[in-house]
Amino acid sequence: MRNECMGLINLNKKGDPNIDKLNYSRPIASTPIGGRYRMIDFTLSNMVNSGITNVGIFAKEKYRSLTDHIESGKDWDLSRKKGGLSIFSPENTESQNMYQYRKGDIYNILSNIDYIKKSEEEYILVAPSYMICNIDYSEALKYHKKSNNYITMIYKNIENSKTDFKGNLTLNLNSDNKVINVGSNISAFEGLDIYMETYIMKRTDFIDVVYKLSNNGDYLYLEDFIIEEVKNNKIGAYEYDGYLKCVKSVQTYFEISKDLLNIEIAKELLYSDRKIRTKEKNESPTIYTETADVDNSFIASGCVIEGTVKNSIIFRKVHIEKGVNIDNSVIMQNCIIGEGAQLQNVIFDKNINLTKRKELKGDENYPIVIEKNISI
Amino acid sequence: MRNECMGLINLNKKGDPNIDKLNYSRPIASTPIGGRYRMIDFTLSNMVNSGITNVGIFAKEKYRSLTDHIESGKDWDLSRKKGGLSIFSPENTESQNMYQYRKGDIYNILSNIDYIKKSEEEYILVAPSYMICNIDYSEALKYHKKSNNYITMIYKNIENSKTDFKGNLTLNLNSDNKVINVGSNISAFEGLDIYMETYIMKRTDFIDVVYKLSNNGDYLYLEDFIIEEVKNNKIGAYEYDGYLKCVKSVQTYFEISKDLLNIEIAKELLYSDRKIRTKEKNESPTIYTETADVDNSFIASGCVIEGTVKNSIIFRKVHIEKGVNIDNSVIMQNCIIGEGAQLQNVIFDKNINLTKRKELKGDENYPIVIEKNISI
Amino acid sequence: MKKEMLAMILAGGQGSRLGVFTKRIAKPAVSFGGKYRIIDFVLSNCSNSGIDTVGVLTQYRPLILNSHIGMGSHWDLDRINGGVYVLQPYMNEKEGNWYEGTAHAIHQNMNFIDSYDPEYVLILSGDHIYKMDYSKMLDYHKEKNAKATIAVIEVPWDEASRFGIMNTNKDGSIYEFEEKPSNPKSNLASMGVYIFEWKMIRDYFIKSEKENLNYDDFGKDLIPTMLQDDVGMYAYPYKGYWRDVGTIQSLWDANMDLIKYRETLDLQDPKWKIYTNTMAMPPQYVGKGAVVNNSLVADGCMLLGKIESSVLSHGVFVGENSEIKDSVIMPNVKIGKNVVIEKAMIGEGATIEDYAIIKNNNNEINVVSEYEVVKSQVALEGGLK
Amino acid sequence: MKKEMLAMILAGGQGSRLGVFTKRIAKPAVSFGGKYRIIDFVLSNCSNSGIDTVGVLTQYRPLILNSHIGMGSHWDLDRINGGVYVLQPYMNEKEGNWYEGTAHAIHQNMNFIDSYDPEYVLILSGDHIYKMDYSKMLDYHKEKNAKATIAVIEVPWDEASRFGIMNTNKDGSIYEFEEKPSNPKSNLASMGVYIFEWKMIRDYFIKSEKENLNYDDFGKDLIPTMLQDDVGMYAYPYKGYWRDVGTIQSLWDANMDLIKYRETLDLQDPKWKIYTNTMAMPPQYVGKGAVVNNSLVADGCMLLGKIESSVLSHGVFVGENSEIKDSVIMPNVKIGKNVVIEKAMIGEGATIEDYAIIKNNNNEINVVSEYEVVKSQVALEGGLK
Repeated sequence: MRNECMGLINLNKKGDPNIDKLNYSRPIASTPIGGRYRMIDFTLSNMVNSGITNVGIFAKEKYRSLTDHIESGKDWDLSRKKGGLSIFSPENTESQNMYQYRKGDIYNILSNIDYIKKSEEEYILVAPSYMICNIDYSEALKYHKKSNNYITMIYKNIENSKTDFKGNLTLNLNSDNKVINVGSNISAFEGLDIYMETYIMKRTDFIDVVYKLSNNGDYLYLEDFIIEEVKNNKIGAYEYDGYLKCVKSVQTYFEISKDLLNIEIAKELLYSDRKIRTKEKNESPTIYTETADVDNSFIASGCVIEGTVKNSIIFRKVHIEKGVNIDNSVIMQNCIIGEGAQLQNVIFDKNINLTKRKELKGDENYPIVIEKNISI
Repeated sequence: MRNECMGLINLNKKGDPNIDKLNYSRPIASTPIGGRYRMIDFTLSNMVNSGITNVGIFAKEKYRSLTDHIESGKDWDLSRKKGGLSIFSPENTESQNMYQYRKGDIYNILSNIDYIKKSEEEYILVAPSYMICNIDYSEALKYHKKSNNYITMIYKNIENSKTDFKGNLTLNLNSDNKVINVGSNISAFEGLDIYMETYIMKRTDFIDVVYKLSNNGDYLYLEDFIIEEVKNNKIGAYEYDGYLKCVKSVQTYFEISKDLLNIEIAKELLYSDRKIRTKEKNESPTIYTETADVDNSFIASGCVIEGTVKNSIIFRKVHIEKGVNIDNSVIMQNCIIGEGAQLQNVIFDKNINLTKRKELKGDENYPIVIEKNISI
Repeated sequence: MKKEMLAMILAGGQGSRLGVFTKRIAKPAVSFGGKYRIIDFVLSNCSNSGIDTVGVLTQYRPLILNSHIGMGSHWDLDRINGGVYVLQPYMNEKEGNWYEGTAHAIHQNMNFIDSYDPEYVLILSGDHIYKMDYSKMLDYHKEKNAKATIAVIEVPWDEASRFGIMNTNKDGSIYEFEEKPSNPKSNLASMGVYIFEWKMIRDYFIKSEKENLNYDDFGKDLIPTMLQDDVGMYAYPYKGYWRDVGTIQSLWDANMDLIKYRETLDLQDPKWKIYTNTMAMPPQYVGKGAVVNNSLVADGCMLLGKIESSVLSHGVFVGENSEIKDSVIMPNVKIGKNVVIEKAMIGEGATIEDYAIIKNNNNEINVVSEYEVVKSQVALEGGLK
Repeated sequence: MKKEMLAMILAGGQGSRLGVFTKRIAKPAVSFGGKYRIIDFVLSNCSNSGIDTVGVLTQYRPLILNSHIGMGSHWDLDRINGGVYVLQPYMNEKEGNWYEGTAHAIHQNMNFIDSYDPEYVLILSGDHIYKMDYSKMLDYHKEKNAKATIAVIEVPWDEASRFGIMNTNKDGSIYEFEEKPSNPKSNLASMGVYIFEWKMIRDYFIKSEKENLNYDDFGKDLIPTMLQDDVGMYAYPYKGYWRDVGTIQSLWDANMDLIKYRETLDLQDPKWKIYTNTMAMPPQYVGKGAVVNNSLVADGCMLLGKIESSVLSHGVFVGENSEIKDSVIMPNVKIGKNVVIEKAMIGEGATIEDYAIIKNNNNEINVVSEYEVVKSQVALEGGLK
């Protein structure tokens, strides 16, 4: 009944991913996705749905949108007396000046190590915010406990790895599912085992690693350490076989938006019993007028739909006026799409006011991204 | 019934006050005071008790302790759907890079001006965190509305101004209580009108001022503008006549700690119907053993008192062992004072572990301050 | 902790005229408008009017109402001094008393009200759909120096005989109250919204108790008595949308009203939000070949069929080739393929199997109970059950 | 939403043996230990044991209990799925039923329990002071493959005849239950803490309803029946501090126990915190010339007199030259100057005027009601009122 694993969402990773204009003023973790979510909702909900009730988010910068989104953690049932949700950042720490010359997640974690030390869970699960899936980590934890691994890395076998997950880390496994080495997907082979940048280890081991690394200065990032540590044969791997998308570019963002319109993927990701939770906003239901014509689209609440929407994702409180044609696009919160506008292959960030009869058209593989808060 | 004034607590003021070691890792606003409070609790509670339900805190740096303390604002009844509590800081803003070369509160406020713009209250009250008092701002607001002042500054007439409020701003008033000029208390005269750095104006006027000043670059700090604006004869003053202490040095901190032991001052500040609220911690009641000997002291909950305590303030969860003698001191949260220790005129920050039979003695006017988290 | 005015919401009734929809839950907890429950409207009105202390009086199957309201945080009513309290009947040292009527329910909770020492008490019904700023009504009450103020709305003259009608003097004071008069002298109908001076009504309760007067109902007992005593009772004229949703027909009507974009009750007005206890649901998905027109659709719906002039609540699934028209589909209803539904209200969690047909030819409203399973090909004929 | 085990706390009784302290409030809501209410102990035990769904059954003056518990956030029990619910009697379509006994109260809330589809139900009393990890009891229950497990505690043999005594076999199974036996065969007393398989007890309720068996009480009806039916009932031995505080004497005793620093119940143990709905109060002030020894003092007290071996709750004022000894002072009591109080319990909000003397010579506990005013120089003699 009581919990044995804490969660750590690491937003301070090496090689910060970036979705173009969408990440000018927000980290990838709080990028809106899927009509009403932010990216981090997936990892956060996966943790909660796996019975984790103590989650630390280690942020990097521009995290105002993140704290606004998460608030007390209540919408994820993480507003607790014991455990619950904590957000840490390099700036927002008591010892901010102490390690200011050191970049890397290790020093961010070190600055807030007390939080991890005073937690009581036996294990810690570390995950990023941009690996979008609906996973039951408790199965991975069971596997970890049974296997006696020092660290268990979670991966997925990808059939089309020549085209998908380009540049991601791959695991080289032996027949025991021990990790022999870690490589990169250079798009040369199919069927690779893609590392989900998610791992489980003992909390006390984790603390030891952070201390050791920051003292020795061998690595700045935890992941670098793990990749080296593989050689000692103590690291195993757990296979996940559900839907997975690594969202860290405009292309992958656009791809997952299309994937969601596949009803089977939507059911697995969003309509599952393992609910993806997000900040509740209390919008009214969406109104479809007489002239509305919607096909194969996700529509969030609070919208007014008077025009035509196909193969698109429409966020909360969007007004689509008469005569509008939207195809293959993503329109975020609070946009107003003026009468007669024609949109294809575009991604609109929040609060865009598109005046009447405008036309914007991107390519299927290179959608146009429009930054938030502007009028066109 | 609905609210007409919002509150702004400005922690980003010119000439940052500093209480020595107590402010190494926290701003003055979150300095522990009075056994269970933080400095900012006074301004915050005064606002709430005056019917203000929309409060913005404009922080500067090292504000981790502040966000930890305030959380969602629930303990001040400020966890609301509409209004409630918001914390802003130069780092924690979406447009953090935009005004990075400009210091001063104006740019911090400008970066978050949307918050003030979308508020609906007619007036705004701006106050600092270090003017400790229990004041009903709604009386000042009534006065402001009646007087038709452009700005109403709040002040207190100080009898012993040669010794108290050294260096504070003073108001030069005419018989109409209009402000003719602003000066400084150079400790040469008694009976000065000390400016409480608290003022009221229309919210829309405030926004105009912030826009104008940041565009012109005339001033970096709002207070500088007001001091100049006085010349235009549109600024009036409201007199407060309760207890007041401007806490911005070790001496004034020590003075207010002694003041609190004056039962009349304690009643006015802490035992009033206008309650000072703080973060609730759910400690057990305090245990006084057979050997306890306490006189003229404030003791918070969760303590164990086995020794002698005179003229002192003891924060939560302090353990005072047998044979200890504490006189004229402030001992903050979680300290352990080992058997037989002798303490006089000291200020202990949090989590100090004093081993057995130690002796520390400061002067009545120059108390010894010991920084937190150490073992002696 | 002194309060100027607190609100007491009468949410007690079973609402038997709502038939199958109130088997498990009290009337004010019935689903409405896609994502709301009926009581959300008065609760939101209270919150938007600046009232921070609310008692909700109920005694019929309160579990869902209780968990819906919780601590009131969804309505911004989770307050350190004040907040929202569900008040059920309880036992004192001698006995337990069920609520015998609207006034009796308030009377039983005198201790609760006294603990806030209010000047005024606002009495509300939990089953009306409207937006109203009660603080303006209080201003009116004070301006008139009234002891009692009753909100009234003009109804069409030919419908006036279905309402409680207030006959007023030119200054707004009420000289007569007629319950469903056959020859109405005015068309000002009582909305069941009262402001009373607490001290006055408290005295009536004490008198009632002492002298066994059984002032149990506001409309039947207390208001006529006050009129007789000439306490100073005024009518506060309200203009705007207002509906009593106490019957199947009126509940259906009010749902249909919402479809008319911004013509009746604007649910999207940011200045007067209707709050509710939101369910965490994914966005709605409108599938390939689906058609949605003239409808209100809540989160979590997955629509593969044809929807016209209907209200679809959260978590509704509509299968391929199904056609839904002029209907209210309550939360979490599962509708299979090739189903036909016309002019119906389908209760929470019902299942309509493939090829089922729910329609009739006499223009009555078809009703399916909560959690009912309607089998394939089974047509429910005959309207109201 | 499936739950492995939920807890139902019986908090219904008036607790008439607590006399003046339960005039306004139910027994579990009575002030205890300086800042707590009695029910805080079981609620904290639930929270600390990882139980996240709790029903609190009550029907006697529930207002204070209700507002004390709120949404349970103080006990970390405000949860999206689950949480704490105060369950009062309600009306169904046919009738309203007051709770007729412990088992009947659970029976009336079958729908609530069913909605969580639990494997096990933990039944608790709201008026016991102890710390217990119920998850360990559940482990024991599973290990024994039991259908019912009853927590027992060893009591002194000479007191055993005052308790419900469980006679067990070597494997812990119970073969006999004797209520207050004159010749006890064992000293294992029931703590009133039961784990049942929900399916089994549910079947008993349905049978009771169908066959009019009136299984209304656990101790009198259901447990003897289960023993007869040989369902598989085990005793779970508990060691540690445990007190029933159902009488004035036991309430005073348990308060006095707390004074003994870390000898009985450690209220400061960070691993098993006792949570409560904390009042916002200033720190306690011990004035010039005041003396405080051997006592437990809560926030907001202002002490100018002499306090010895007493429990002082939040917001208590003690004037100069007053002497308080061996007493329990409940919240917000105002004690004037030159007062003498010995071996007393003073109810919430009472006022003791200057020069009043509250003591007696026959070593009985003096009692002052909530909000009572004790006048100057008036000695209350004779103990229990």
